[in-house]
Amino acid sequence: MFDLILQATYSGLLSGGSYALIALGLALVFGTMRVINLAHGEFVLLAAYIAYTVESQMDWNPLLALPISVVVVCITAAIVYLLVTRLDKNREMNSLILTFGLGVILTNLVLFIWKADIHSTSVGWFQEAVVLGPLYSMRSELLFFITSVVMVAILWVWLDKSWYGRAVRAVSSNRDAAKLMGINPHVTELISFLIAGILASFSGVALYCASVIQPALGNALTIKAFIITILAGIGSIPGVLIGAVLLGVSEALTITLLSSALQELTGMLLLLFVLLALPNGLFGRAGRRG
Amino acid sequence: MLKLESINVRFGGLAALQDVSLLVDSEDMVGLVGPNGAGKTTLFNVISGLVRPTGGRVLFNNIDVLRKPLYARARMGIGRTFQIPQPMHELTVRENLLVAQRFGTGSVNQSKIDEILDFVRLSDKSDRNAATELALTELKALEVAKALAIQPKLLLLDEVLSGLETAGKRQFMQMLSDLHWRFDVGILIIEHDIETISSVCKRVCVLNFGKLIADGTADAVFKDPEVIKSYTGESGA
Amino acid sequence: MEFAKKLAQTAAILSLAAFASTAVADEFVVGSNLPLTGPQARWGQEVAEGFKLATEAFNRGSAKHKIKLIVTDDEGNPAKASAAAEKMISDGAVALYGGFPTPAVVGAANVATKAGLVYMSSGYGGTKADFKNFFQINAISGYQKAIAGTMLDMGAKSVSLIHNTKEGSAYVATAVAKALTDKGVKVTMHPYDSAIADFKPIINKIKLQDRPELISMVGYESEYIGMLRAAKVLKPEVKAIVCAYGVATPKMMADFPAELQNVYGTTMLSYPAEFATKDGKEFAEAFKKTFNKDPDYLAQFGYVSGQVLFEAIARAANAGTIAKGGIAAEMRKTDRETITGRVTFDETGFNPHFVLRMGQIQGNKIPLIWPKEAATGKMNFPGLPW
Amino acid sequence: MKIRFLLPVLAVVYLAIPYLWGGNNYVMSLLVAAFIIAGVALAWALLANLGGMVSFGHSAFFGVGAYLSALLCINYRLPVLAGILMGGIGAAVASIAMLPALRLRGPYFALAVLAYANIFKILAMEFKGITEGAAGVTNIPALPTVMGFDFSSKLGTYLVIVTIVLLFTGSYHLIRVSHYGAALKAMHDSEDATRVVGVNSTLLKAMMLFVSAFMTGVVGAVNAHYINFIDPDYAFDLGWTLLPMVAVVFGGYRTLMGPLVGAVGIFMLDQLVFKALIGTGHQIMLGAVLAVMVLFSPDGLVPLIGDKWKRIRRAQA
Repeated sequence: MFDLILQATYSGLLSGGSYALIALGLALVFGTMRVINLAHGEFVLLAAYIAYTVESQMDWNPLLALPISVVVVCITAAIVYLLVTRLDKNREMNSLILTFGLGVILTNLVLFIWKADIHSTSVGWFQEAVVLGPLYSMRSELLFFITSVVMVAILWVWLDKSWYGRAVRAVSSNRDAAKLMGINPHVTELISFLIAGILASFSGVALYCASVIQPALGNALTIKAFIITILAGIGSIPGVLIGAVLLGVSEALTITLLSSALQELTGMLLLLFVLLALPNGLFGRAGRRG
Repeated sequence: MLKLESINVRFGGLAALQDVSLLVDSEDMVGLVGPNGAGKTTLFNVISGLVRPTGGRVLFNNIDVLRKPLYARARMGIGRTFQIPQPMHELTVRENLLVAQRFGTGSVNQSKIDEILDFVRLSDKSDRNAATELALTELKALEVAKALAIQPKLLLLDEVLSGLETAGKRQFMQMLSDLHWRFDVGILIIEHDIETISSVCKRVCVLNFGKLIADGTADAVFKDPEVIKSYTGESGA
Repeated sequence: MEFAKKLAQTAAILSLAAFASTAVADEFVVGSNLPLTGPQARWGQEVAEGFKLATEAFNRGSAKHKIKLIVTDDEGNPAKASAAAEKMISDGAVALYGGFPTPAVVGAANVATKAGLVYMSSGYGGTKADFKNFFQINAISGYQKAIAGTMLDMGAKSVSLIHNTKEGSAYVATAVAKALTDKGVKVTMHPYDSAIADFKPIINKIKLQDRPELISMVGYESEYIGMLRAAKVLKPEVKAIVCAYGVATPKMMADFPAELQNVYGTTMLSYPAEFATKDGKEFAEAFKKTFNKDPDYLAQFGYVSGQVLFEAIARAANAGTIAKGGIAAEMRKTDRETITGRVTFDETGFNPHFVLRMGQIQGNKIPLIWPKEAATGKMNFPGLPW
Repeated sequence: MKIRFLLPVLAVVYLAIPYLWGGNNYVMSLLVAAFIIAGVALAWALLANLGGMVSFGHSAFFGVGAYLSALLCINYRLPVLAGILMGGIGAAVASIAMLPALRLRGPYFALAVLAYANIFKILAMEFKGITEGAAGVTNIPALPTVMGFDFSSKLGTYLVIVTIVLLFTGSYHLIRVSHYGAALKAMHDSEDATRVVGVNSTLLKAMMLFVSAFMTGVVGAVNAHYINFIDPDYAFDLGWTLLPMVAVVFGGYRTLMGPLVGAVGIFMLDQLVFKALIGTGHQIMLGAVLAVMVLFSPDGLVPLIGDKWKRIRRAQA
């Protein structure tokens, strides 16, 4: 039993890491603009399909797809940003509807271009086992996890120390005051969208290397990222990692201790608990959501 | 009618109100003065239910209302206005009063509404959109009218005169002095301007840094050295 | 007198009906509602290809009767399937054929039943259908027979069964579990929701707690890959991995050669297709020529369903009974060998002879290894992907 | 709803459409499907417009209504119409579980309700003893034949669902013009101001949630008796939330007729035009419609047409 719990915790930790990388971009945009980008999962999916194309068409290692997917996804992110800023009325709600619609368009574009078949990398190296004592994982999962932790750290330090980071935080806490301080909120918001695009590219390529992709996946990714953002609370970058790991571990433990059919239920109950009992998420800045 | 017993409110480390006790009777018209940030509006928020105090009791007609939500206190007869007028959006002036009357008293009485509209001189504006089509004086009048529509026993008026030019102010002051007897309501009024307050209220309370430093007739209060100090201190700052 | 009058009237009506049926005898409309878009699109398109091929084959082979095929996309949605069925019936369809998933089949079959038409399907996931003229050449029981049969022949005493909680998979898994338990095999079930991301906790539970001889998987393509990769990392000490539909296909084998080595999966065909019968060879060639790819088992279902249905229509047309429910009667009389095996229909409309075969991915081939009489290769047992 | 609008609508819906297409089962079945979505769209818009809450979880009410009515009619031989009513009541009761979420706003509320919908679906899957689990409920009794008229026919079902949707529209209208409607309208942008005059905003919001859940449950139940089959995936499909949302955005959620016009319009466009144009992936057009509407006419199509109409009238006068 102990072995089981140990492995489940480890697996949960690793999948939590992958959730975190997927959620990070969504959380950043939400923190900056209070806009939930429901097309974020499609950004990730797009990067994953670019990795597939690079591998299958050019016979390159899928990791080499990163520069291309960064360019493509960032352009897409910039377009989404420009459309979102066109909304003048009731932006919080209308941006949900707009980005949902854009997500539907992207999903169907992926379906047009790449068809409905499932894909995953054929580079066997990624699927080789890494055994650490009693703990088992795939190389790709560890890679995914480490990338995620590094990204969280970089973003955290960057937001904390850099001038842009300060501007982002200023805009997110008080847009008008930031303007008075000479910050152009449009630039900082665009930058956070572009960073979300870069993060989505990393997670997309990692996703392609670690698991199986299909066009319908985008939606599921967005919802997962959305849940983690809420668990973390607005504006908490390390909270994203911790919230994601919490979700991953509790899912894995549910499978081990209860039934595998109940994993989804655990995630949803966790979300409801945080929403209803912890008004600022696990680590969020104070700020009323109710 | 209203009895505050050692009210304390803290926002984080800041003590917004300290041990404030106060009695207001149904025949009273009490002025509440004090420099900016003294805690006047916070006190109103405590009475009407927008802020829950960290300590103390609020009794209204001998009932402890601290656990009662905003709307329930309104139904008991505590009406209030906001310093920055908050009309109910998307409704006309008349609808604003209708909603207040219907939910504040439980029934609708059109002639009463006409009477209030007439009193605050909004009769000819009754079909205007309250949020977008009124001037500031009219918005302030609507604030008072809304509060009257719930048939209050106690009326909390938060700087209804501020921001008005002289003519509007004079007209409003006339209205305020009539309010008391026309609607048979106890009044607690926040006002910045000492002259105004002493011309309308016989009794004045002074708040400074969250503490009630004086409570008495207007003449006596404004001769109190501590009060004078608090005001000059403010102007010197 | 009265009797003679009645007789004359009946004769007149009969001759009219016969005239009517000969007048349209050259062409019969058959409608097909399938999910050509939406989440079930891949299955719908495969089946549609097989059905189309059967139409062409029939029209080539029959001088007297022709089939005109209308295919409508129902997106797998019952309300749209119902509308599609109405549309095709109003366009003169004499019988309908359709789709996935079960709710969409029910939506269209209800309409057909009300109109008194035959409804044929390849995707009804239940064990018994409650429509009067419902027919299906494949049945859940076929999967159960192949999966449970293979595992029993392997002599397994304990099995861990991982399955998706969705309707079709849950049905198959429950049936397999029952068949195995009846023979004294210890079965542990591990249902999972489609939202699952990592199968390692499940596989590890199997490895450390169940310690079975065999693992069986019933789910969808991407999930099989996830399960197999997790198993490859944890390496539970089992002898074989036996899967249901969607694994033993040429496409999956080409895309995931490393993951699927030695894995078993239900199928109808070996790969490269080795058809023993003339029928089968014709089908495989024609399919390759028309669609430029190898047929999979869903295409076969579509093809055989078409064959059986069109022949019944032709027989009913010859007998002049199309307007009087003759197609259903002829369908019930069906008894023929097809490329999916013998087809007859029992009173519930399912084919009691339907059995899937079990294939095993060996190198770049998928020989059939179960049942013995259909086997085209030797079983690698014990055999695992790692 | 003013009489001069009501009469033509009634005439079209009850006379013109049955007269023109009553015998055409294809058109009727498309209309039934469209009005089912319209019913949910109306309930969704009521919650969004009056309650100020955007829900991602209406599939929960749809599914509960469908399951409750189906199971009551099968296991307890309840008449279908009573079952449908119970389906609505059941959905309203189920919405009690969501009351804690009323404290949340905007995306937080939307996500919380989505979580509830997922939980309901998993429960339907797991409580096999009651719901038959993944296998689904078969043989759900059809709408009855009353005085010789078969309401399970396409025309019959059309009349039933249209009547229900119009009754709901009427109730929505009555709520909207009542004092409750005024208070709810005021709450959106000035909640404190509304509460200090005695409005119990939480209670009002809860009532709107009940009403919306009831309506959605009734429509879900009608659909179950129309299709005669439900399983958790179908009855709790997220599509039962998303498609009505698209319809509402398309038609406009501030107006009474917006959800109806939007649902019927978008469904027919999708089925008859988009599908014919692109086939695979025609949902892309739905996404595009959503994006374009939100960007260029966030209040939807009905107000847009209304404005145009007024301008033309003014120009003529």
